[in-house]
Amino acid sequence: MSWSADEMMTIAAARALRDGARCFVGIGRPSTAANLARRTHAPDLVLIYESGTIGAKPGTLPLSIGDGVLAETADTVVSVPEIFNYWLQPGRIDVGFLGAAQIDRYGNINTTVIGDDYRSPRVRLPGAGGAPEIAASCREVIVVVKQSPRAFVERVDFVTSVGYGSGPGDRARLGLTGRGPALVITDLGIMEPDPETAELTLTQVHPGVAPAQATAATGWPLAVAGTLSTTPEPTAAELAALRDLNRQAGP
Amino acid sequence: MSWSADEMMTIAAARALRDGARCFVGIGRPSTAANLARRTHAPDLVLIYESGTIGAKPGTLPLSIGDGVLAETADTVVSVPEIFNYWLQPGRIDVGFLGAAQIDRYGNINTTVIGDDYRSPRVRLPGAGGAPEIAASCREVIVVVKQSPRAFVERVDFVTSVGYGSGPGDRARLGLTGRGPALVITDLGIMEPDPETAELTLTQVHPGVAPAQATAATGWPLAVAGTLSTTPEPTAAELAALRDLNRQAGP
Amino acid sequence: MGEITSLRDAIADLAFDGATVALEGFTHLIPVAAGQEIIRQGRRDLTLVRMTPDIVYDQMIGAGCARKLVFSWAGNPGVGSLHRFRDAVQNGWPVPLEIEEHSHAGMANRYVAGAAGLPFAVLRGYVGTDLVAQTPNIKPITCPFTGEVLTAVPALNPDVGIVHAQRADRAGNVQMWGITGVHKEVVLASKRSLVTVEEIVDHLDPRPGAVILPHWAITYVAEVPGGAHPSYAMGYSERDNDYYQAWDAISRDRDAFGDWLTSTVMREVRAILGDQA
Amino acid sequence: MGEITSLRDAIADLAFDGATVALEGFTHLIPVAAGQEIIRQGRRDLTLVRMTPDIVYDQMIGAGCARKLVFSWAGNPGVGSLHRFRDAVQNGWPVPLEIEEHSHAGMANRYVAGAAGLPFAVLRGYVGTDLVAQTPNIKPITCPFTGEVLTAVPALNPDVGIVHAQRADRAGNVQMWGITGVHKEVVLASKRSLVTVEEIVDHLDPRPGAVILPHWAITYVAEVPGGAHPSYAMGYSERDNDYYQAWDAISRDRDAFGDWLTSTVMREVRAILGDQA
Repeated sequence: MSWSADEMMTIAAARALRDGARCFVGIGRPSTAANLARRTHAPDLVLIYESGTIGAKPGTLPLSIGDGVLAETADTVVSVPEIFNYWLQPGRIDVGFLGAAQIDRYGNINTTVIGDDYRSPRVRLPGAGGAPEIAASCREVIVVVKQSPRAFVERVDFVTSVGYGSGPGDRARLGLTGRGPALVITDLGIMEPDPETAELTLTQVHPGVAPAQATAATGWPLAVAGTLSTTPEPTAAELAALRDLNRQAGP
Repeated sequence: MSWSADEMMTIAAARALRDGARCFVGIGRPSTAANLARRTHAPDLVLIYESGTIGAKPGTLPLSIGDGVLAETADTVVSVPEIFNYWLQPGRIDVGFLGAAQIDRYGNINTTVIGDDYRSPRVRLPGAGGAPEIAASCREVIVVVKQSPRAFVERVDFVTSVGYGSGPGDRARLGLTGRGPALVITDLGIMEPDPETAELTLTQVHPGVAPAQATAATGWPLAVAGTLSTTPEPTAAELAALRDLNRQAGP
Repeated sequence: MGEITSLRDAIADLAFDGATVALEGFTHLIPVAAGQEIIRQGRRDLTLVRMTPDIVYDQMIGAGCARKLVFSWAGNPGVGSLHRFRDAVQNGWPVPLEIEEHSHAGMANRYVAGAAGLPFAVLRGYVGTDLVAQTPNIKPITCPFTGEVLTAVPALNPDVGIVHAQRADRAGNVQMWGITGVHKEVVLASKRSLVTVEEIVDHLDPRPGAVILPHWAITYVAEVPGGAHPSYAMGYSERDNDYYQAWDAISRDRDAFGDWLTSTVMREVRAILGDQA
Repeated sequence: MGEITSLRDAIADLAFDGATVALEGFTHLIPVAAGQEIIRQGRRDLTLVRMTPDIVYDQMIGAGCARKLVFSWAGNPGVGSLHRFRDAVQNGWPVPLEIEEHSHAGMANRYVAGAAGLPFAVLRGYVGTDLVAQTPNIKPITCPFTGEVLTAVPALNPDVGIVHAQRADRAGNVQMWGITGVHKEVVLASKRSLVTVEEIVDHLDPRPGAVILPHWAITYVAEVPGGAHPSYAMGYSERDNDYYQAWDAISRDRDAFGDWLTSTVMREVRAILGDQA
């Protein structure tokens, strides 16, 4: 069975979620990956959306974070203030699952503006949403984003959500309770923060991807781990489940 | 039809509630009076209990602020934090209906300790409950308490809930948003704060009560209004409704 | 208090030029019809407040109603950008749009403080982000017990708060269920409020997950079936995902948007005026 | 996480001498059986936290479990005083009882802060009262936007939080309805928690007004039918008003209380030990 780089990325992201974990899910690819995980190895994954649905078990892929199917299948639906204050903020969520328009060497995320001038941006993006507090308070964060030099930049134009700030110790200094980005999963491979420098480092490539492809698609001199592993190929079951999910969601 | 001083007090308190008002009800006599009002002239009185029941319409008199009949008949039941934060605190409640162990010349209320030494009290009372914030935030407060020199004192031993503090201007200085005690209804008559001095002043006596009885039952030199009115006698309907309520509630 | 009236009369009484107006609804129960009525009545210089400005705010911004936007996520969910919003921010068209930007947690807590009668809320949020430098409405606050420094945001108390809900009874008590977002908070935080509902019924039978707003906490209730479209009202309608997709093309182009405005939102005015003639 | 176990095992694992323990329930769903199990297990030096200490705390205080009480209203609702509480405060019997006293609004907000992972909460409260002088846990705080001075109280994060509820499913998800007070807050604010339930069922069918706590937010669930008696569990039992009345006489007298303790709460120990022999 053949597969696309996009499929590999989503499957790798799904695999990163252990069964039973509480996962705060952003819409788009993170939601697809989390729902894929629920349909494959992690049936007891707890999906939490910022709309207030806790333990949603959607039969079809939601198109928004507030689709009816999330409320109908949730263990409980709480208010938006409650989901942030009682559930996210105190560190009850294991994994925050985020996308990004830009991400930098230290895992900081930008979803606000492209360009140097906030007041007169080159591109105005949607903004923060729940991401700053997801990045701050989840026990760990997984970022899923397609790799390109435009997206992977030396320094983000705007820090919407803090990764490791400007390096080791910054999260503690800022009082951020969660560990920060543990994995950055792309269509080419997986990066992890170096335990010493906190710098995102290529630790895994997807099947058929050369490390040089990943470094070429990164806007800073990407460090590559000494022992670089290769992502196991998607299984037939994973691909079938993913394609089934996407088919239901329509074009 | 004859009636007791106790019945007159409760009926006078019930009459003080205008139909449609939102009333934050303490248990005991305030609750009896509020329920009586609902059954007589104020069918649309909105009863709010600190247990979180909004718009309770109990068929029988509740014995506690958390009786099942309050939840079953309420328009909605909210959490205890919500009842205080979203409903009481912002000034949405018209009338706070309170009892007291001691009340003083300026309408300050004590339900905490009798005696000079908080750490070693002569009598330990139940404490504050919801009263301090009811007294602070309701648009106005009505106090219902049996008159005696032990209860009506020059200065309360402990300020559990603020009336007019030590006189005019104190509420504004403290930043209390509600107007404070508008009426103190006893078994002998009704006191109101003097518009100039904020001192509780006898403005009304119940039928058959001489002003001297009220002054004798007060622990400070009670001011008596120039034009003293007399409470209209309880109607047969009021007495029947009150006795019916009390009969249901048992001995 | 909970007075039942028409959408037109409610908006005419509540919304005024220069008002701070919050239309809320987290994907679900968005009061779109009320927003379009504000466009029809030609309100200007509004400060629009909303956690997730999406199509209805794109329409209001494109129609020139807004002077300022206070928000935390501005996009067409699942589709992409809001083009009228971008055109206003990047090019000042049709009028310049000032923005004040927050996170969801910050906005939600600002409504909580507003509903609770407090001047500010405290949260663990914004720390280390570049949002802090862009608005004076994010400040540090120190815990008086532990000395820990947290973040404060000021209360939101809009002049007008508007939401959509499933049902009201004839007294104006409102019942809503499913994802209710910040519905309760925005109604309670606002000086005056409007709830548009799918239907007005004799009796609100209890439902699992339902939130009730008593009539005396609401200024107006208006029956507007389908008033959340293209958003949805659980139990009454489905989200119109095609509309969200189609909006992308309409809103990309100023002329296409203008045609849409004339042929849909404003046509209803002519129909109404025709009725009166 | 939501592990289903016996009341005895749960208390043995959770409660330890010197712990800060909160049993909550606002008239409704009070975990009385759990409190009596703490008495049976002979825990000492507890800091007991509860908005409305009533019969169950009177029993625990009389049995000598408590070193300190943090509360906002201590009475026998509708009846009168708590005599064991008064005896402890006024006479130090059977052991001295330190008190820290708040208002309901303050206590509720302390749990809210605890549940929200914040070190303090802000409210309009206590101002002008003599409560302020009696505890260092009430302090002024200034709004960084308006300069207004409000009141701060520190978060409550008990070592153990215990509530009673109607039902749980076999995964340990808990469902409760009626007056739920600060149930959610105390479970979320506490380091570890126990929910006693009327019954464990296969499936929690949705109910109007129900609050759900997911199993992963709870440490233990124990099936204890009637575990709220003399309080009640809506849909399962009625409040035993006679018990509240009768408690007045039992608790007035140290010997009568001692007899009651031996003949009821402690007899159950002997029964349990008998079972094991």
